[in-house]
Amino acid sequence: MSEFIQHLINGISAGTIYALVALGYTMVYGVLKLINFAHGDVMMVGVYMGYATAFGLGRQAQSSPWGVLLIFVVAMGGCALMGFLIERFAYRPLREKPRLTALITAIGISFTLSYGFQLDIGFLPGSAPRAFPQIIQPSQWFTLGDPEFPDVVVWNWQVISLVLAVVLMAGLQYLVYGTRFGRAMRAVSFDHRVAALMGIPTDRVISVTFMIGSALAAGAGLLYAIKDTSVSPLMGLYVGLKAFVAAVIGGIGNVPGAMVGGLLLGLVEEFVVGYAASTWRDAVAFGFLILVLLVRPGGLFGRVAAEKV
Amino acid sequence: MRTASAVSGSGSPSGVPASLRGILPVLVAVPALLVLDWLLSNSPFANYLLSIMAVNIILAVSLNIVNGMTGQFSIGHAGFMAVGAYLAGVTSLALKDVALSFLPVAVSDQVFLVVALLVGGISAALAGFLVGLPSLRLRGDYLAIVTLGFGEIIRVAVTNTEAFGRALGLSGIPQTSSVAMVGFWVFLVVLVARRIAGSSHGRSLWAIREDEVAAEAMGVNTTGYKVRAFVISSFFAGVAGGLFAHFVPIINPGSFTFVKSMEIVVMVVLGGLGSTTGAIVAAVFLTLLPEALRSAFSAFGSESNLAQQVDQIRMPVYGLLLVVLMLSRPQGLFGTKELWEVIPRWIPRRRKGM
Amino acid sequence: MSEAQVKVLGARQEFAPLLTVDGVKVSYGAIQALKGVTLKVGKGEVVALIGANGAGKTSTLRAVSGMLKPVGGRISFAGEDTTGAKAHTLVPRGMAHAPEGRGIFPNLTVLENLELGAYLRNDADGIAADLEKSYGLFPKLKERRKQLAGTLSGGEQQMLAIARALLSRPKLLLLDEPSLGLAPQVTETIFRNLRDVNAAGVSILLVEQNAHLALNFAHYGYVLETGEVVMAGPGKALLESPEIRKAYLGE
Amino acid sequence: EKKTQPAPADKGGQGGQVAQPAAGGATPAASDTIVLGEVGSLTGAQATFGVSTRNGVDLAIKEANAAGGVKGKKLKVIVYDDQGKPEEAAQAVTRLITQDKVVLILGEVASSNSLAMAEKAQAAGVPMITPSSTNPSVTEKGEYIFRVCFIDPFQGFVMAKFAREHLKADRVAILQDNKSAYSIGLTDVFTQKFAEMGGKIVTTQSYSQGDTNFRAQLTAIKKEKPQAIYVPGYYNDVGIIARQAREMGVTVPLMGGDGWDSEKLYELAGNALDGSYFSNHYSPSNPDPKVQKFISDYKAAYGGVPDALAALGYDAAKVAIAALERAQDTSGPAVRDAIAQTKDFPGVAGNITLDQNRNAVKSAAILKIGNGKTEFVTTINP
Amino acid sequence: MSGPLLEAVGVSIQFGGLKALSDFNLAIHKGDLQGLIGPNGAGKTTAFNVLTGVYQPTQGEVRVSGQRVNGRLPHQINHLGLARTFQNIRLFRALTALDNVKVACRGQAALNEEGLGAGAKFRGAMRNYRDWWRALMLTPGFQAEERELTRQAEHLLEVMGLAHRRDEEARNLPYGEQRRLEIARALGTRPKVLLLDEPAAGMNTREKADLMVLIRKLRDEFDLGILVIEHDMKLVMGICEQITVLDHGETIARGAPAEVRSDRKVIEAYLGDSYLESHGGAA
Ligand SMILES: Nc1ncnc2c1ncn2[C@@H]1O[C@H](COP(=O)(O)OP(=O)(O)OP(=O)(O)O)[C@@H](O)[C@H]1O
Ligand SMILES: Nc1ncnc2c1ncn2[C@@H]1O[C@H](COP(=O)(O)OP(=O)(O)OP(=O)(O)O)[C@@H](O)[C@H]1O
Ligand SMILES: CC(C)C[C@H](N)C(=O)O
Ligand SMILES: [Mg+2]
Ligand SMILES: [Mg+2]
Repeated sequence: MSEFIQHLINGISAGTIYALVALGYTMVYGVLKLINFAHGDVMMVGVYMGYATAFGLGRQAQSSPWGVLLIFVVAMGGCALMGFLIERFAYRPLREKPRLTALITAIGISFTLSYGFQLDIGFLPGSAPRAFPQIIQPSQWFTLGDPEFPDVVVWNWQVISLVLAVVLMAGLQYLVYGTRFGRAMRAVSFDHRVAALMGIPTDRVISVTFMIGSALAAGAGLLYAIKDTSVSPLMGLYVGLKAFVAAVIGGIGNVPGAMVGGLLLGLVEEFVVGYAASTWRDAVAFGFLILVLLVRPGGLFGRVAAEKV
Repeated sequence: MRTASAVSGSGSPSGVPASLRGILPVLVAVPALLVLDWLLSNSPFANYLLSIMAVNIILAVSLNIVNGMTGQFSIGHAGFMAVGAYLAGVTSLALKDVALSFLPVAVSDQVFLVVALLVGGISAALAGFLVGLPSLRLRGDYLAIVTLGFGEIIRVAVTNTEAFGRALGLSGIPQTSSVAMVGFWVFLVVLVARRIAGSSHGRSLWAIREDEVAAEAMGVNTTGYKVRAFVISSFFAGVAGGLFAHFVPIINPGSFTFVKSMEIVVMVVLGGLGSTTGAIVAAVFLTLLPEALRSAFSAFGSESNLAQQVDQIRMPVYGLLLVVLMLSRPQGLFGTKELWEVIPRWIPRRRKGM
Repeated sequence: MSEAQVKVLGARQEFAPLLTVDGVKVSYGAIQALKGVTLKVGKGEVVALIGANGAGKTSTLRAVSGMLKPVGGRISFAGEDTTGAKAHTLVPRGMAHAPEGRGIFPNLTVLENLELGAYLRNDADGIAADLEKSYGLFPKLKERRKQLAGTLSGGEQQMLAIARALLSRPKLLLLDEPSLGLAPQVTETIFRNLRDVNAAGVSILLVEQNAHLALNFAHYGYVLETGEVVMAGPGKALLESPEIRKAYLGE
Repeated sequence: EKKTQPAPADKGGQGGQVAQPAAGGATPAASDTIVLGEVGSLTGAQATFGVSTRNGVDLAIKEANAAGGVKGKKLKVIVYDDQGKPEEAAQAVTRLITQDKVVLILGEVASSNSLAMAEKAQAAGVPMITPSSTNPSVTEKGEYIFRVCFIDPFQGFVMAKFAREHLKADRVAILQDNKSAYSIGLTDVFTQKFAEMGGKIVTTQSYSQGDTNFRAQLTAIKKEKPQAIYVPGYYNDVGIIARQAREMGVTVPLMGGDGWDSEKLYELAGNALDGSYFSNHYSPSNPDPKVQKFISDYKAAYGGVPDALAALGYDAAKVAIAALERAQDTSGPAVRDAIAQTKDFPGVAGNITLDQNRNAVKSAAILKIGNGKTEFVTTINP
Repeated sequence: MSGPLLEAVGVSIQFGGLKALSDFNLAIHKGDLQGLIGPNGAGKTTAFNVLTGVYQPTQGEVRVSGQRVNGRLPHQINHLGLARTFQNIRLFRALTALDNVKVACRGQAALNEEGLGAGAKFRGAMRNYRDWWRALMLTPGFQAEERELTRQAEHLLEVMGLAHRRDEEARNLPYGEQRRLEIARALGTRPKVLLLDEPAAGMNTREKADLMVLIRKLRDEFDLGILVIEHDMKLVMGICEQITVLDHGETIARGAPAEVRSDRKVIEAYLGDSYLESHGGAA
């Protein structure tokens, strides 16, 4: 039983991260209909920014509340800027072009970042993974069984991540559906030319969306690095893919969908490993995705665009 | 998109009798390939590079049938390639010690190679059918992610199969592929792609790409055509995988990841969606690019420590080049057109019939 | 340049200037859609733009509303030079454009579409009042305000597009074939309502295939042919011109 | 019908003849330099392996050149990246042989890639030495293929024996990297040997390299209450595994193989690995002056303590240089014969004697981790 | 005269709570020229969609050439002889005008073997494989057939006055020509019944007049039954022999133009009171 509970906790904790990364994915997709393949890599760069900041702060300062805040601000701000630049120079010129072309530049950016960060020239970190500092001092938030060697542990950062994810999701949901800016985002996503006729500054809306998405990626990446204690140039590739799957399961473009998709994916993976065959984890994860899509072609929460003939 | 009417265009301007037009390319290509093979027999590196390039061309041209012509966005092509590679590989390993006594060893080897390739191709086609069928309910990016998922599932399945050597992969597959053989399959896939394009089948695929509802209303069996596009495309991906297995000394699951699938998609888009020649040119270009960067960078020499790292730089540079290329030619090299429509004077019109 | 070739029929009623389009050229790649269009719309004036398919009517509206960047010529609106200005910067200055193809947001509800029309406005009460007004103009929309706009019938979508444009409280309303696909009764209603809109001081630049309807409705009309204005004059005068009757009214 | 297959030796002989003009047919530059080739994964998931090896090789070559080169000629190494993919490795090695006309090839680390290279090198009759590929099948490709490390069956046996005899463990769990042939190979050997010695494998769990979340596997392992966990993976994964294991209250020692060896392991794991063991080719704490000199030279040139891959890269290059010194000329067969004669060669990762299967017969060191350092525990001989 | 080519019996369809079409009945015979009118949102396009298999009726039955087609796919229904155009033009935008029509054209062999039975299905499948093979081998027969298709398509372009646009991409055609190209494309499928959804939308008065002539000509030349949706009363009243009026999915009137025009319900729901005054005289 305790084992089951532990798996449940693990699954939620892993799913939280998928969900957080998926939120940014879904948001950018929602507005641009662009599978931003570089999203995971932007996240990776954000984590390195946080890493460098923590390094600069030193052991003491990095785990003080202000230190943590600074790390998050630097990483998220840096990524927002990077997201802005990527959108401005790699995606915007292609906005009127077939959607696939922007996908290719996204892949190009993804390659550039993930391979570029493997170099050990100048400030680049090199291919070896690095231990990410414990900026949130781990403490047991909840235990079950023998307090010395507990059967089940819930750590403080797991709780923090989950709360943060839920808050962010709610915030995003409100942003998209409850604010004027959100309405503008949705209008831009359907037709940015007509949106401009409503007085919506489309370029700015898209830039801001990208910046929010990238900042979210950085934040998610930091929580991810705290959770799994390391950072490496290829981390974006794997997490990005999983987050994308999570977003699609939930219905891509849909904010609560990303959250639910992330959690589901985390749980499915956890339980496959725990109770079935760990070697089949990725296959089952994708199988689950396919199953969901066959039953609901627009994802769990998505609706297939109404097409009137 | 003038290509469809090109073949069927009125009459036969080339002066080749109608009865010969079907077979003529084969009559030209086969001897040409044999000569090429003979010319290159002493340069293994050129052989290897050409083979890799050819496999990429087959992959790009075949993916183009689904992505470019039919407008269905598939990004799991490496999975079908894997199916072909492994099944062809296993077949060849099983037939390794057998020979057809009435044939010279070299010829008998080639016969078995073709058998293995067909096994690989047909298995991949079957996989394509299985993927295509349920996926057809899905549109656009949802279809894409499902194909990607199927690709990954195939990879995991291979990784977990003892008979496929698990993570180590299969080695010892007879290296019987040759420039002539890969060249022949390149020729075949191009021929098939072009002839589909020149027939009512090609037009039906394009119609689906342009507007599925209208295509259906105009009597196009969209489901059927989409499945067929998938099947044909995966067949050739399987053959490409089979060929791959017969000149790369070892195949393992690491060669068939979604990154490989993405590379193929990049070739197709860079060449121009729907353009067969575009896919070819892009495949050639993107295969040679890393090698060219390598040559360029090794010109720095290898004395300093920095120069030693130079080979690492080519991958980020490759990524940046993709961005630059796409920004400068967003519609792909040739758009949806073919080489001879873009550069009309290069190639006389009659080549269109191919 | 084209000025010289324009055949003008009759004198124009005086209005204070609002929009001036002067020798505007527009290209789509190699295709030159407008070869130098010159026209004016006054404050409170209704101007109709008629012409055959592909004459460049839509392109003219797009250039005016900032959806397209002209490659030549000048446009000024409400006293400012707006040549090449971005579309969203023109809306606060009083421009509203109900584009060809309607441009409704299919996955938003009817209400959300309407609210987007008032995107730049902050007066909640005023918006609410205007919403009611639009529902008054188009009762169908009220019935369906919770429905996704993409599933509306063609005519309903057209009503939505016009109502949405009006919600920004424009000085100048650009309408691209508002009667397209509408039942005769609805067309009639719409034009009656547009009359009211105009009476409230909104200028209208109207593109219509139904020349009869448009010229009857407009104070002044321009005839566009292959990217150039070839004829101009008061609506009634154009209606009576034998050339127009032959070319556009099929008589 | 059975095909009369050419005997492997016969095949190699042909290859040798083909290769001769390549190796001997000196390009102008070749008159005063001898060109060697190296292939490694400088990018991709296993980039650190390639980078370490390259540094080790580089160091050896620099030393040799400083000492006057080989037979008065300077040595030069051309290094190509294979991104960790076998087809790229095959392509790179083909390029080295036919374009760059190298006389000898060093690499790869990962056995899958070495296998791909070995096939090409063998066919062309160009000798190849892999520093650290431990899968037995690599050198089985033919008589041009050598290695300067031990093989997996030995390494797996060593750890099984250690677990049984030294740790007195009856119940061991395994956490293997399903994407790595190396990891699977060790798992298989360990499983078999450990059972033969009377132990019980309580569960075998898998992950894929590059994963960073191992909590599911660890929860499943924890349930079985093993006395030790065998984790034959690469250091970058192991470091994280160790941390998460401790975090989840799994306190038993972990055991691993040479894939653990990297300075980065201790950085990643913190002190989570204290009290864990792994088998390795060498121990940096070995007081042998030759080893200590290597370590300090390496530190000076590249920073950081060299790991086993750097040491083996260094050794492989040294063996190659010595063989080139001995060989009559730089033709494939001559160099091959010279390499084959390697006997009691004093490498930093142990003395190297190549057996008739072209494998190094070496003992394995068992190292214990404590406080971010390794401590030599014992040597287990073949 | 034989039975109707197209028949709807008691057809209803519902979207969520909205009854878009209820108890809809219709019969089109060879040579018929009928109109379908009604206010916006009355369900006219929906009726087309149900007839052509885009939507499945929740009740009732649709028959094409005497065969029940409920549950059939649009392309199967099309093969039975029913073709349509779309209210929002749906051409294959990147294809040339000629290719647009050629997509719809099928060889004689294909036409001969159509039906819904298992046998026909099997024969169809076999023919399809043979077709692929012939295309891949570029057999003389295939080449001849392609030439024949081209000729057919060219002929249709000519009939629709689009011959000069043969090699133009559809998206570059002016609106009115796009509408006509849609008709040409529909004719390519060799229909027995043609459904036109607002063919005159976006045309000016003169073009509409030309279109009226054209529609009549098509009916006669191709022996078609035609059903037109149109809001232009001049056109509908001018060419249709029978008109069905829908409102809120219900059929509120049916009859000759003169009857429908003076039907109180139709005037209330659709034409508007002023219609009689302004248009009454004209028609
Ligand atoms: N996006 C475009 N790309 C290329 N050419 C275009 C585009 N839009 C319009 N054109 C061309 O520009 C010319 C003018 O088109 P425009 O749409 O302005 O005409 P219009 O008068 O509005 O015609 P219609 O009555 O058909 O709406 C036409 O020849 C048309 O083919
Ligand atoms: N797919 C759908 N989902 C929901 N409602 C739909 C759908 N298709 C049509 N409707 C509704 O059914 C009603 C009838 O629509 P339809 O398009 O048939 O009208 P119409 O008679 O063609 O009108 P118009 O003359 O304006 O084109 C409309 O109210 C429309 O909103
Ligand atoms: C880095 C090493 C652990 C590599 C391993 N010996 C192999 O053969 O793959
Ligand atoms: Mg227009
Ligand atoms: Mg309609």
